[in-house]
Amino acid sequence: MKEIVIDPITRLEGHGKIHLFVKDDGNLANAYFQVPELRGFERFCVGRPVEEMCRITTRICGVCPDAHHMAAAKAADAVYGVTIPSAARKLRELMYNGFYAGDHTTHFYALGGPDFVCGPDAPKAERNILGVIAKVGLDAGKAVIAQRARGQRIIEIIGGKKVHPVTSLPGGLSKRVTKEEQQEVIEIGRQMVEFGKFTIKVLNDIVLANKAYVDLILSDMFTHKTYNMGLVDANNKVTFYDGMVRVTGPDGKERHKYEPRDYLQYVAEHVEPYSYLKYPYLKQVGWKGMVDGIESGVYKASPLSRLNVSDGMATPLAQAEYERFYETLTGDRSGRTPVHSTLATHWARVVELVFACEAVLQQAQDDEITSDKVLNPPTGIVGEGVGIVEAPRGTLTHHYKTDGNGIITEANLIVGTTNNNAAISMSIKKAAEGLIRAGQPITDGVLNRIEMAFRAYDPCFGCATHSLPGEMPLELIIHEAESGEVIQTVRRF
Amino acid sequence: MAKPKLAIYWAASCGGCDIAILDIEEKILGVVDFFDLVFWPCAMDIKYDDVRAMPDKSITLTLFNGAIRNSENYEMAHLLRQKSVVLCAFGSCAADGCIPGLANFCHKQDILEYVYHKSPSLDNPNGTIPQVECRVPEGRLTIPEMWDSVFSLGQTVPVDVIIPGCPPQSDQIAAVVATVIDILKTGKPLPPAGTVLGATDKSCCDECPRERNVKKIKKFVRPFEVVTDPDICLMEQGIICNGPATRSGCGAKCVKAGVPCRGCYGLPINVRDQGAKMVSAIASVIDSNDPEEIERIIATIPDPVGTFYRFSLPGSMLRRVQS
Amino acid sequence: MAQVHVNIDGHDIVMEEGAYVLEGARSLGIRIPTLCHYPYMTPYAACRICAVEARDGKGWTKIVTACNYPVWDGLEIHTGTPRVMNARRVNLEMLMSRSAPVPVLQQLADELGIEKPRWGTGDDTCILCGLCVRVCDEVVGAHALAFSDRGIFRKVATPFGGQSDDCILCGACAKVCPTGHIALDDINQRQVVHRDISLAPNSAISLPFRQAVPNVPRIEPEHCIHFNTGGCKVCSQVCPKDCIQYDDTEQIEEIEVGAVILATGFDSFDPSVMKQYGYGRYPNVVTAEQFEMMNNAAGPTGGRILLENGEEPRAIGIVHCVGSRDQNHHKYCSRVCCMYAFKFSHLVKEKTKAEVYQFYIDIRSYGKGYEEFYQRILDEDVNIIRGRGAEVVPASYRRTEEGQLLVRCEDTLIGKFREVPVDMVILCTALEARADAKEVARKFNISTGADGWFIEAHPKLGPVSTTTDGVYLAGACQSPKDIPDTVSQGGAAASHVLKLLCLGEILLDAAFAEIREENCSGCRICNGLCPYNAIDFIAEKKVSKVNAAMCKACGTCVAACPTGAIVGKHFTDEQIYAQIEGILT
Amino acid sequence: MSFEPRIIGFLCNWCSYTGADLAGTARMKYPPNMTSIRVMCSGRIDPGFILSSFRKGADGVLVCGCHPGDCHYVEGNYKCLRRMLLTRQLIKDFGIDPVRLRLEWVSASEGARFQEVITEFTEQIRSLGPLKLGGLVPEVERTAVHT
Repeated sequence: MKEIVIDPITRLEGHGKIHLFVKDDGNLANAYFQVPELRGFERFCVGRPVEEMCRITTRICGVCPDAHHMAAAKAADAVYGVTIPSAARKLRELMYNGFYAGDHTTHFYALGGPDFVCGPDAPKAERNILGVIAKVGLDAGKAVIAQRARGQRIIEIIGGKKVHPVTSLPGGLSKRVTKEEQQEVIEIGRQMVEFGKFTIKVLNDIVLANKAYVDLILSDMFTHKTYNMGLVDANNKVTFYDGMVRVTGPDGKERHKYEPRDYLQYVAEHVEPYSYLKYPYLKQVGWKGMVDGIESGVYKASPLSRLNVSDGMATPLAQAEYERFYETLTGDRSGRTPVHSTLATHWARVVELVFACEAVLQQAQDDEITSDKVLNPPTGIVGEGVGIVEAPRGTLTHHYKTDGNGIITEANLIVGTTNNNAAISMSIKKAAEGLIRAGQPITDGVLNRIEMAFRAYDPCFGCATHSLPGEMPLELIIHEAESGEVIQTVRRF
Repeated sequence: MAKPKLAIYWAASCGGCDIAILDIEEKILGVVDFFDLVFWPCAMDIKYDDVRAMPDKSITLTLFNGAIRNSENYEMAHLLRQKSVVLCAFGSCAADGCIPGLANFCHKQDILEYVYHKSPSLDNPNGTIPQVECRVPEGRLTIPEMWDSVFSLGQTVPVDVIIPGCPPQSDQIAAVVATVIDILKTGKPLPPAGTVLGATDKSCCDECPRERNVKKIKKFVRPFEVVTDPDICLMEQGIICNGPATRSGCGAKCVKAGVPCRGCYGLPINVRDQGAKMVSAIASVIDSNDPEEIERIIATIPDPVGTFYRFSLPGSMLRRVQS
Repeated sequence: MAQVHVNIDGHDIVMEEGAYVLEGARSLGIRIPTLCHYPYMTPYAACRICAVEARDGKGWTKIVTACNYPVWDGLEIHTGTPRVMNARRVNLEMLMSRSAPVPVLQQLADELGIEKPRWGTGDDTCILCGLCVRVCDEVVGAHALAFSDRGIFRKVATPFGGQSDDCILCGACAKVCPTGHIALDDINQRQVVHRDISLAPNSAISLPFRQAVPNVPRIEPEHCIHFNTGGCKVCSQVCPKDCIQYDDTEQIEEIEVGAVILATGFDSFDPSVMKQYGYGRYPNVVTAEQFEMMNNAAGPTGGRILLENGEEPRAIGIVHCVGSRDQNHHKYCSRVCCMYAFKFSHLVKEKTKAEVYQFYIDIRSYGKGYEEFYQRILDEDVNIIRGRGAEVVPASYRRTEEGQLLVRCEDTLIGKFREVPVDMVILCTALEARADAKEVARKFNISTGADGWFIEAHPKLGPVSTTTDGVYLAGACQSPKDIPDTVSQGGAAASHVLKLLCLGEILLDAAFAEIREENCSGCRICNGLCPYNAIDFIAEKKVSKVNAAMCKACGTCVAACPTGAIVGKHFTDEQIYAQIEGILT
Repeated sequence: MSFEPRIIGFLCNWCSYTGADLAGTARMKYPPNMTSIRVMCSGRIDPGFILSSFRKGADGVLVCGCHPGDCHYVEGNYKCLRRMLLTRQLIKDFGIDPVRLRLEWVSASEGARFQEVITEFTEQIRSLGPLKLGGLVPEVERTAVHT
C-alpha cells in the first residue's frame, strides 16, 4: 500500500490536508480529507457579552467576516427578542449584498476563474489571475480589482470597517448613512451592475464557448447527487441575509423548509477521529457515511445549492441568467431539476454575483436607508437566539444561549464550509479515484483536477487562494507505507 | 542586482490580514514587481523543506501573521526567524494573540469536550474526539496537536518590526510597504528591533473626532442600550471604550461608526499591559468613594477581562486564565 | 418755614415759626425745669412745670407751657417773673399731693423754695409724666404701655396689667422714668451667669471686647430695638458724625494673595453633652471661658468672682479634661487646660478666701516655668486631687453649710471615693477643631486628621507648611496649643510667607508629573483626577498639560493615563517595574 | 522545605510607609516575607504593578494607603480603592484567588496595625500555598504531556 499526503492544500481557517492510500496495483484504496486545526470559538465565546459576538466571530474568517457579523447580529437580535428598525434591516442587507458582489467576483476571477478562463490544462504559469487578465485584457483585470474595492467600500460605509465590520448591535446598527454616502453607494451599484453584465459576457465568450469545459462540468467525475440547502425568501427566491432554510432532495423535491430557530431538528454533526472539522448532515435522513443519494443525509450548501433549492432570482438580469443556466445544463429553464455537477457552482456563482449587484443598486435607491432611526434598544431579553445567513460558502448558523444579563452561556456555530465537509471529502475521493489509476503517471494535471473538485466549493480553508497568483500549493508524495521510502514526488512550480 | 526576497506566512489566523494586503489594490502589483516573492503558502507552491533549504538570512522581509497555537506554528516561527533578515509580526494575532488568543480563557480540554461532547447539534454516540494519530483501515492518519495556550510571535522568537491591527489598515500597509521599499532602495538603516510601523505613538483618541470632556461615571451602559450622541466621547456616555489604551493608526474607524474601540491596534508605546491600563483609567473616573457603590458600578461592566484584553490576552502580563 | 423774631428774658432770638419756646430758651442757656419733657419725643405738657409768661408787647399776657407753646413773630417770653414762679409752685404742690416724695420732686421743691407742700404728699411713685408711654409708642414702637382709667385712678399700665406680649424687654421705659417707678425686672432670656450680669453685651450697640480691632462699636441686630420694631434709631440721632449704618451688611471681597496663613483657631467643647457635670442645669457650673470673663476687670462682674446669687464662693472645684483624653469624646490631650486651671486657682486664691480643688488625671506642666508655677500653686494650698471628676450633684439642703454642690471622684492616690462640697465648678473644656475645618481644608487643598485638625506638611520637618505650597498653619487650627506655641508658630508662618514674597520666585520639588505631548491624545481621563487642578487641557492642540508649579507628584494621573503619556518624575514606571523585577528575581 | 510566601507591598509615603517605619523603630517583629516598594501615594499604584508582581513570582500583593479622609493628596487613596476593587475582579477572572491582593489602610501612627496586617497576610498566603502561573512561555507547551 502506498500513501500519498497532500499537505498543505491550503491554510486559512485551519488548513486542509488530503491523504490518499494507493493500493499496490496503483489504484486508489481510499482518500481522506482532514482539517487539522481547531480554534474553539464556541468555547471561548462563553462568558462574553452577546452583543460582542458580531465583532468577535468575524475573526473566524477574514475573508467572509461579514457573514459571521450578520449571523451573530441576527442571533443577538433574537436573544434580546428585538425587531430592528426597517432602515437598519435594509442597510444590513444592502451591505451584505455589497459583500457578496465583491466576494463572488474575487472567487470567480482569482480562484475559480483561472481553471476555466484559461482552461484546466493550460500551463499553470498562466493558470492564475494574471493568466485571466492576459486572456480578458488588463482593463478587465483592473475592473476586477475595482469591483473588489467597490464591495469593500460599501462594507466600509455601512459596516464602518472594510475587513471585520463592526456596526451591528442587538436592535440594529450603531451608524446612520448620510445622503452623500447613499449617493456614493448608488453610483457603486450602477458600476456593479455593469460589471455583472461584463462578467456574463466573459462567461459566455470564454468559458461556455469552450466545449472542453462544458464537458468537464457534465462529466460524472465531478457529480454528486446529494441534498441541497439554502435560504429562500417568501417567494422561494434566492436570498442571502434573511429567510427560511429550504432543503431539497437529489430529485429536486422540497424536503424541509424551516425557520432558523428550528435548525437543531434538521441538522446534526458527525465526528471523525482524523479531522477536527465535524460533518453536518440532515438529521431526519440520517448519517450513512460519505455517500450521496437520497438515502444519505449528506448535503451541499453552496451557490449551486442555493440555485437548486430556489425557484429563481428576485432581479431581472439574474433571473434571465438563472433560466439560461438551467436550460443549458438540464434543459428545464424552471430550475426544478437540480444540477449536481460541482463545477457548475462557478456558473451559479456568476448568477448570484449578478443578483447581488442588481440588489445593491435596487436597495441603495431606497431613501429609507438614510433614516435616523437605525437602533431600537432592546427592552427585555429572551436568552436564546439563532441567526442564519447564507455565507458565500454555505448556510451559516450562529446559535447563542445567554444568562439574564446577555452573557453567553453556550454557543454553537455551523460555519459555511463545514456544511460541505462531507461533500468535499466525497468530491476529492471521487476525483482521486478517477485520476489515480494503475500504471497512470501522476501529473500536475491530476493534482489540479483533484483541486478543482473542491475548489468549486470555494471552501473557506481555500479562501487563501483569493489572491495572486491563484494556485493551491499542492504536493503529492508517494511512498512505501511500510518503509516510508519516497518513490515519486510531484510538485508544482 | 537580485530582487529583495519577500515571504508571507500565516500561523493561527483568519486570513483577514491577507485580505487587507489585497485591499491595497493596484499597489499589490508594485509589491510583486519589486520583491521576489519566495514564500506565500496561500499563493505559492513552496514547501517547508524548501524554506529549510534556503540559506540563513536569505529572506529580506517576512510578514508573519497569525498566533502561535501549535507546534507547527512554533517551528515555522523559528525557521522563518532563522531565514529572515527582518521578521515582521503582521497584525494583531502575531503581535498580541488577538481574538484567537481569547482561547486562553479556557483550556484545550474544555474546547475538545465542548465541541465534540456537548455542542447541541452534535451526533457523537461514541464520544469520538479527533486524535493526533489515528488508525484507519488503510493505514495511519495524523493531525497536528493543538496547544493548551495561544502565544504571540514575539513570545516565541525575537521580532524586528510590528505592524499592529486586526487587520492592519490597508492605507497603513501601503505606507509601510512604501517605506520598506524606500529603505531597501536607498540602503537607509533598518529601524531598531521592536519598532512598531503603520501606527503612531498616540492613542486611538487622537484620531477620534468625538468631543471629550472631564469624565465622571456613575453607571456603565452597553453599546446597544442607548442611542449614543455621535459627537460626544463614548466613555462619557458610559460605554467602555478601549480607545485611550490603544495605539492609534486605524483611523478610529469603529468609534467613528458609533461602536467603542476594542483595542485591536494593541497597547500604546510606554504601556506594558493594555488591560491593566484600562482598569486603571476606568476605575479612576468612577464617580464614587463608597466601596459598596463602587462595587455596584463595577458590576455594570459586562465581562471586564474579556473586554479589556479583547485583542491582547496572550500578549498580556498574565497571558492566560490560570488553573 | 418762616423765620420769626422772639425775645426771651430780654434776649432776641430768631427761631423757626412753630418751634417751641423751650428749645429757644435752652439754646439761650435759660433753664426751664421739666419733668415730662424728653428729647426725641413730642412734647406732652403733662407736668406743666415748664410754665412761662408770654407777652405780645401790646399788653396781652398769658401763662403757657414752654415745652409745647409754638413761637410767633414778636413773641416775648419771661421765665422768671413772680407769676411764673407761682404757677410752677402751685403745679408742683398739686403734683406732690398725690405723689410720693421721690427725689426729682424733692429737688424741684427745694429749687422753688417749697418747704412743706400745702396739701401734703401722696404715695404714688408715678407722676403720670407719660414718658414711658411715649417712649414705648414713639421711640421703641412696641406700644406695650398706655394710660388707663381716669381722674384720680389714672395710671400707666400694660394691657390688663399683665405681661405684655408686645413688650420687647428693651427697658427704655425704665430708663426714661424720672421717678424710678418702673424697674426692669430681669426676666429676659439672655444667657446669664449671675442675676443682673449678662455675659452678652448689655447694650445692643457696643464694642465686641476691649481689644477689638477695629476698636469700634457694632450693633447686635437681635438685641437692637430698631431691628426688632423698626423704631428707635436713637443712636443715629445722637451720633455727631452719623457713623451709624443700619443697612450695613457683610460683604465678600476677593483679594489676590501670594500666600495664606490659616489661623482659624479652635472651638471649645460643649460640656452640656456630658450630663454628669450638670452644665446648664446648675448655674454655678461654668466653663473656663465664662470664668475667664468673670475675672476680666472689664467684664460683667468687674472682675469679681461671684456666685449666681451674687455672693462670694466658699469653695471652687476645677475639673480637668472635660472632653479631652476621653474615649467617648476626644482621645487627645487639649494641652492648655492644666496650666490655665492653675492660673484660675491662683486668681481665686488672690481674689477670694475660697478653697480650691483641682480634679485631674495627670498634671502636664511641661514648658518653661510651668512646673515652677505648679509648685507655687501647691504652696498656695490648692487641693490637687488625682482622679477624674466623675459627677457634679447638688448638695442635699441639710448639708449646704460647706457648699451647694458636690463633686464626686475617686481619689486614686488614697484609693478612696470622695465627695467634695463646693459652691462653684469650673469645667476645663477640651479644645476641638472648628466645625467647618473640613470645608476650609478642602478650600485650601490641605487635609485634616481624624480629629479635624489641619495636617502639616511633615510632623518634624514641616510643622508650619502644608501640602499646598504657599499655605501655612498657625495656632490651634493645627492642634491644641498654648499662646507661646501659637505665637512662635505664627512667627514661623509669617517668616515662611515673607521668604516667599521677598524671593519673588518659587523653588519647586524636582518630583512632578509631566505629559509627553507626542503621546498624549487628549482623552482627558486625567483631567478630573488632579487634587491640585494642575492639569489643563489645551483644546487647540488636543493634549493635556501638567502645570509643574502646581503638581505635587502624587502620581495618581500617572497611574491613570491609559496611553502611558504621563511620566512621574522620580517614580517612573521604569523605576517601579525595575524594583518589582529586582525584588522577585 | 516549607513554603515561604513572597509578598510585595506597595506603601504610600505619608501614612503606610511611615507606619512601617514606626513598626521598625518600635522594634516590632513581623515576618520578613514582605518586601516594600514606596510610592508617594497609593493613588500612584498602577494595576500593572500588581499583575507584574504576580507574573514575576509574587504569591501575594499588599497595597497600603492612608485611611479614608486622611490622604495626603486629598483623595488619592479613594482612587486606589476604586482601582483595587476592579483589579481584584480582574485577577479573579484570571483565575487567581482575589485574596492574594489585599488593600489595607495604615496610618503613620499605626505601627502595631502594620505588624498585624503583615503577619496575618503572610500566614494567609502561606496557607494558600504558592501561586503557580501556567502558559507563560511556548516552550512549556512543547514538553507538556497532552491527553
